[in-house]
Amino acid sequence: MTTTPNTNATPPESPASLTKHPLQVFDPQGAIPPLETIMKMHRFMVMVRLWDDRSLKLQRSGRIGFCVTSHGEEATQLGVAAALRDNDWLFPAYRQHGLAMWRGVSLLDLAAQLYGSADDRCEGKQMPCHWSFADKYFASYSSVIGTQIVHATGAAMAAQISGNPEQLAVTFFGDGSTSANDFHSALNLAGVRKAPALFVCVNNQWAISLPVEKQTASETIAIKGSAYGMPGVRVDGNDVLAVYQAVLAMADRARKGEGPALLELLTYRVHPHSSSDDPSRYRATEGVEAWKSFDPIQRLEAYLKYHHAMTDEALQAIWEAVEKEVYEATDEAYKVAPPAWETVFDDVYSELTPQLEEQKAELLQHETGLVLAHAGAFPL
Amino acid sequence: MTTTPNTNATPPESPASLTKHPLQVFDPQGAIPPLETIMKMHRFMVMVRLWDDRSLKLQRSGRIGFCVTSHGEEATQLGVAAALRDNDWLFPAYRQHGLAMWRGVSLLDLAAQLYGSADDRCEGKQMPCHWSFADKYFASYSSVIGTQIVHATGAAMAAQISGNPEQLAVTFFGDGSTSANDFHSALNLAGVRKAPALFVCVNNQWAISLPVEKQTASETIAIKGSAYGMPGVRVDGNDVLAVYQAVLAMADRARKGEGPALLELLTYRVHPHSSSDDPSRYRATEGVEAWKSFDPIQRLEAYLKYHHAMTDEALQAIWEAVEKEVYEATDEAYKVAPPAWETVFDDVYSELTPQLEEQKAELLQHETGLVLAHAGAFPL
Amino acid sequence: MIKPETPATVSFDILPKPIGPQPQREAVVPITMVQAINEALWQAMSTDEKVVIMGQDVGLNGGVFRVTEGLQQQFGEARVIDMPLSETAIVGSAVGMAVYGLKPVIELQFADYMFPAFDQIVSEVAKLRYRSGGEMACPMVIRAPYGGGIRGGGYHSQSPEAYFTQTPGLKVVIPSTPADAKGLLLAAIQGNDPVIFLEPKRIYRTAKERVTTDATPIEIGKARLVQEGTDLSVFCYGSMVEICQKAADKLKKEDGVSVEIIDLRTLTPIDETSILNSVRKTGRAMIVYEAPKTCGYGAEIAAIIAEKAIDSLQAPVKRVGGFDTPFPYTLESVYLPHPARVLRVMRELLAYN
Amino acid sequence: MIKPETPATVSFDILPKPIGPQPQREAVVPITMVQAINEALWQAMSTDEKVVIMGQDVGLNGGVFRVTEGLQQQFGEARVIDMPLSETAIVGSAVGMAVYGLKPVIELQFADYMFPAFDQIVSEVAKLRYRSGGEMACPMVIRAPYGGGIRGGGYHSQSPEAYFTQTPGLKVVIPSTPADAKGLLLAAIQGNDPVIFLEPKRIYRTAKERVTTDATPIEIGKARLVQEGTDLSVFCYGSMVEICQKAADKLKKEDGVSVEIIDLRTLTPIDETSILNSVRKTGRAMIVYEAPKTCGYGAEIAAIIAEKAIDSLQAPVKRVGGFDTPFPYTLESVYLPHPARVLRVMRELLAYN
Ligand SMILES: Cc1ncc(C[n+]2csc(CCOP(=O)(O)OP(=O)(O)O)c2C)c(N)n1
Ligand SMILES: Cc1ncc(C[n+]2csc(CCOP(=O)(O)OP(=O)(O)O)c2C)c(N)n1
Ligand SMILES: [Mg+2]
Ligand SMILES: [Mg+2]
Repeated sequence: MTTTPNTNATPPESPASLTKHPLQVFDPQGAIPPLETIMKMHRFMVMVRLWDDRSLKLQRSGRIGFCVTSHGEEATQLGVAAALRDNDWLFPAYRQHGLAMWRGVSLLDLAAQLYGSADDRCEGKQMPCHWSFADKYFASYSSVIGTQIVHATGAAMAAQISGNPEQLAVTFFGDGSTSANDFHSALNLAGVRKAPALFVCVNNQWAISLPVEKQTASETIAIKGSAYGMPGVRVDGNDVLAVYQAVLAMADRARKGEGPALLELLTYRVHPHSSSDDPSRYRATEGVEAWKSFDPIQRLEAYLKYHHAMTDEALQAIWEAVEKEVYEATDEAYKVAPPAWETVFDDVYSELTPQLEEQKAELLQHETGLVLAHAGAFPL
Repeated sequence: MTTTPNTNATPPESPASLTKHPLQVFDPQGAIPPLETIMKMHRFMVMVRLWDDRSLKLQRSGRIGFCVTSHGEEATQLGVAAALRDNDWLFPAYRQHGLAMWRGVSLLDLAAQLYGSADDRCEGKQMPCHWSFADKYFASYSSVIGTQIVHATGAAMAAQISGNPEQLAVTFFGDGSTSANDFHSALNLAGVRKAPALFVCVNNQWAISLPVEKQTASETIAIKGSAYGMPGVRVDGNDVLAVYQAVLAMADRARKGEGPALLELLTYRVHPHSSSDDPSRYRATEGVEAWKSFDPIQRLEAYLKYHHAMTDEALQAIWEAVEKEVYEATDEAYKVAPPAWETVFDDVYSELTPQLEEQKAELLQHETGLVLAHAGAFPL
Repeated sequence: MIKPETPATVSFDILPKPIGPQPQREAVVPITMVQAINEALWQAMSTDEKVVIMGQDVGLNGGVFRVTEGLQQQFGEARVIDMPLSETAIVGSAVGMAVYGLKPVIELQFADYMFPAFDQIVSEVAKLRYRSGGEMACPMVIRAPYGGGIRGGGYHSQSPEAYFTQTPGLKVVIPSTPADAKGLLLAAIQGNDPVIFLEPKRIYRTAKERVTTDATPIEIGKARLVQEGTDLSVFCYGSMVEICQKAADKLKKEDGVSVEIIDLRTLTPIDETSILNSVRKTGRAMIVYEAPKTCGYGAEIAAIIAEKAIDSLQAPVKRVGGFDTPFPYTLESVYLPHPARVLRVMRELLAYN
Repeated sequence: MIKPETPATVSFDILPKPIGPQPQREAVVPITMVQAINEALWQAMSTDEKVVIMGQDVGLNGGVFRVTEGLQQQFGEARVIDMPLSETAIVGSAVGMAVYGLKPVIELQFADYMFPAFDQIVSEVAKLRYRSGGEMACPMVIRAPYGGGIRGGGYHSQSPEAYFTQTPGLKVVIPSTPADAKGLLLAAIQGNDPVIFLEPKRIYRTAKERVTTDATPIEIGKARLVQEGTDLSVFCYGSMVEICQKAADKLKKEDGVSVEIIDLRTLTPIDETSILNSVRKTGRAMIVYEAPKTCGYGAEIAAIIAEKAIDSLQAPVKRVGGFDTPFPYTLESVYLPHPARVLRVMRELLAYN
């Protein structure tokens, strides 16, 4: 209670002390996926990394108001993505764009969302990084921590009810989100119904400024599964093949009707929480540096090189090609204008109500000539 | 998923199968409390039983609109009551009047609340059995399942902050309530803060018509403690000395600053959920009969007789004396008129707002002559 | 912008099918609101196998008010689901079900217990379509018995409609008769938007009327003219309709005055046309509702009149609501608008010059 | 009825004490609303050791808007508590703390995140005093930044005041200047009732003014006259005050018309007297707020005027609100009432005959 303000200077769990035996599969004897898949994972991990770097630059230069990045958490996205089927429903939070990329969402679509332009598939209704792509079974995330978790339970129950119990619903959330009401509701209900759902907790050890040990006193996140009658699996979240393995195993189980699982992917939030955050206020840099040396892309590349699957030059070429793609898409999408004013009334309901008709008519009649303030950064 | 409607005909856990080793202390070698305390527990368990019988009769005869009873769950109340200190805060639900009795709340006060009369310390603002007695550290329960659990965490944190870490906050809730948002929030926060709180789950195996195994898939309720970094203790809730022991142990721990605990008191809801419920719609009578033979009062009386602490006649005398008390109080309190109309405006705020002043003046000016509909039973 | 087609996600092979035909009844025999709602649910489930019922005690127990009686026996546990004690779980999982393609019809045990699900309702159900630019949506119906008059005290009697009418993305419907309950519920289930469907439990079984046996929906967005009148317009809904009728009857008898009563019935969208036409005709308006007066739904009706029909007004717009207090137990009949109070205010309005 | 005395439950031996004196500043140097609120918190904590601050990231991080900057360093972790990510836990535990005798001052990170705590706020905080017949109470302050104008999209921009103004048992306060923010917050913390204290984040740092250095509370329940006028009354609050001032300035300059602007400031209890006096003087009234128009707080003001000042009205009562949509991202400046829209409606009202 009366600890001094600086107790959290050391990161709660440094890479050297991954003691609670998380699953790891960087062993060529293991049933790892084909090299082709691993290469694809790698490419998309690089894409996420470069996308995030680019987003931050766009934010710093004022082209977009806000972004969230996932530096260091790429394996938690692509390891899961690769282990799922294409029609498994995803209920992500805001650091899971890697799954959209894997599923084939174009970088132009992603970029349009960052700008909230007329091409944005959310019609400029949501802030950057809150994308959704229904055709890719990539559901919409509000911003309200945790709500998506229980949506996943519902989708999984729906699959069961509709005679498709092999179709999973997979949701993502952070360590902080495990404190939310909806985490509890979701896992409890899924446990009772044996719903084909996977609950993926990306434990990056921080919720903005709160370290995970002030978030919950439970020994691990994984152990929380027992409260809901489901297995809890703790995985090295910077080991993309471990993530892949663990998801595959739990997915298999769920598809067979054996019920849901909780996966804890242990990683670290290397970047600030978002473009608005300043971590120097609340954490020391040691932890960050330690985890940087535990980088999931570097580890995967070391593996690929060790097994002579890739050379430094080939890797370099991938980074360059992807970077070009990212820049082209974000530059191209920037040219698109914002949505027309009257679209502000669309999609409240399936049709306009009389009240909305009236408000729309008033806007169109009186206010087309106005020049309104634009852009400006989200200050936090 | 496609089970037939009658799977819950057999009770989920019959007394014969109390297999998960709950704590039991009907053993004279154990550190049970002094005989005097046991006798007091017994007397109040009898009082709860007879109070409940009387309430049901008052409800059936139309004197009160509603009641909830705790037949068979008396040990969960008095076992806890006896193990606590008088200034430990209680945050009960609606089946814990035994604790109020133990703390010295008069039967007249309890009866006034049933009638919602002018003497009711809640001023007729709450439905029957939703009492509160701030002077006895017996907090007010709304009706909304689970909300009180997190209040207890707050009170325990307040004790800590205020330099009274030995003063506990003890909350009660049912098996059904463990699904509520507030259960999760409360235990998680208490775990993080090592707050001196005890979370007492009275697992009577039903939440209205829902049996506990459809409420949660967790193996026990006690195991849920691990999700919050606190011990979970499973106790035979019909064994008043076991309850006493377990609470004492966990209270001791909490007072020493070692943190909160979850206690699961396994019992059975012998009566209908409330005076409005008809269990024949959803459960067979076998379970009820089985648990009746496992009655906590009978078990305590058998113990007292076996150890020659009491005779049949002495026990008989207690039942008769208590019954007289109960009848006298409920008859006496019935004579009191309802609260004055204008009290409807009291205690919204610490003072009347201008809006309430106006509404009160209007009522007093215009409507004193009206004869309004009265009483009638709460239909569920 | 041309959007990618969302694939018909999957096949729907929903089990089990109904086990028997719907029970027959005589169309001429009046039925209660509970029966009418039960019938609407039965018919909706029979004609659309994607309709799923979820709630606490809705299965064998048939709901604490018996509204879902018999449905689980008929349609099976997969489609009539007894849920754990978490309104967040109920509403939140329904969002996922609706996204998947099912049509959830939720029963929350009391409207007072909508609050633990409030975030899911207001942040998710109401806004999913908007925030996804229309790519996703979660049409569903959230049913809950609301209002006082049954001695349920502060947590079994509240009228929370205004919390939802101020939330864009939700429709809010409150029937006041068995026939309306059936027709509006059918429309709500068939519609493409989320509907908060509040049922005045006080009149669940008190009033009976004839209700068509077939499944004809009643359009959402239209008020119902309860009785025509020329001297005063009264706007109300739910169990207050009957209270207003009683007051109007007395006024007719004793003062010979003709009151127009309009049951607003669908609170969102608002049927402004009916409201304004009536006020323009009578020149006097009052609104009766049982929620706390201040910032209740009646304020919106008064505001619309003040904004758009001020010239027609010959008197102030009056609201009769519950008091600005939590809902009391013993004194609930003092708290609730009763015919005498409504009558008094009617007379005040008519006397105004 | 004579009630038993509730014993002063326990001794309060709160640790740690402040570690240093409050930082001094020059009274003449204007400060921002963020600074003013920070100072109010600092002073409240210094004078009453039962005041405790709770919220997400309020400790070392000083809150995401830096409103609690420096407080944990000053008053310690026991009194400035970083809470887990559950608004239910924050508000619910504050109820227990208040029952125990402490005075919690909560920061919820955005008003949009009051919804996960909605049940605790509406069912518990608002009603504990009532339902216990006054034996218990939970005075506390729930602070939250609200409103748009910072490009925060649908879940960092909402204006939820009307959800709370219709909930008896709560007071609702919205300051529009640094000085008001300080004085009203001090009053809220000193008071005996729960207060929802919504802070217009859009003007957190944009406007500065001189604020007294001493801890003088401003009475809750009184509106503030922003500028006197004779031709039209404008009622507003929060960041809309400035918008209305801009429109009124232009109207003065271009049309020579004199507008009275009243900052409602405390939404519950309502200062009816100020509202009605102004309308009786000017004969024309409008309300400006950024929440969705329908069923927003402006409806109540319009209803009060329609109920009590109808004879003085020379024109309809107009509301300028946000649209009846969720809060958009890209088009937020189309959505929000802006001076030009306010000006147009002012002119419409003045032209009305
Ligand atoms: C209900 C709610 N409360 C607060 C916030 C503000 N907030 C946004 S992100 C965040 C931390 C989330 O932490 P975690 O779940 O661990 O995810 P991470 O950001 O680490 O990926 C908070 C508190 C919110 N969005 N929703
Ligand atoms: C939030 C909420 N939802 C639903 C209800 C209706 N309800 C009252 S008691 C109850 C069951 C409670 O079960 P449990 O927690 O096991 O307590 P028990 O009645 O068995 O003592 C329900 C669903 C309620 N009061 N509050
Ligand atoms: Mg995190
Ligand atoms: Mg129970």
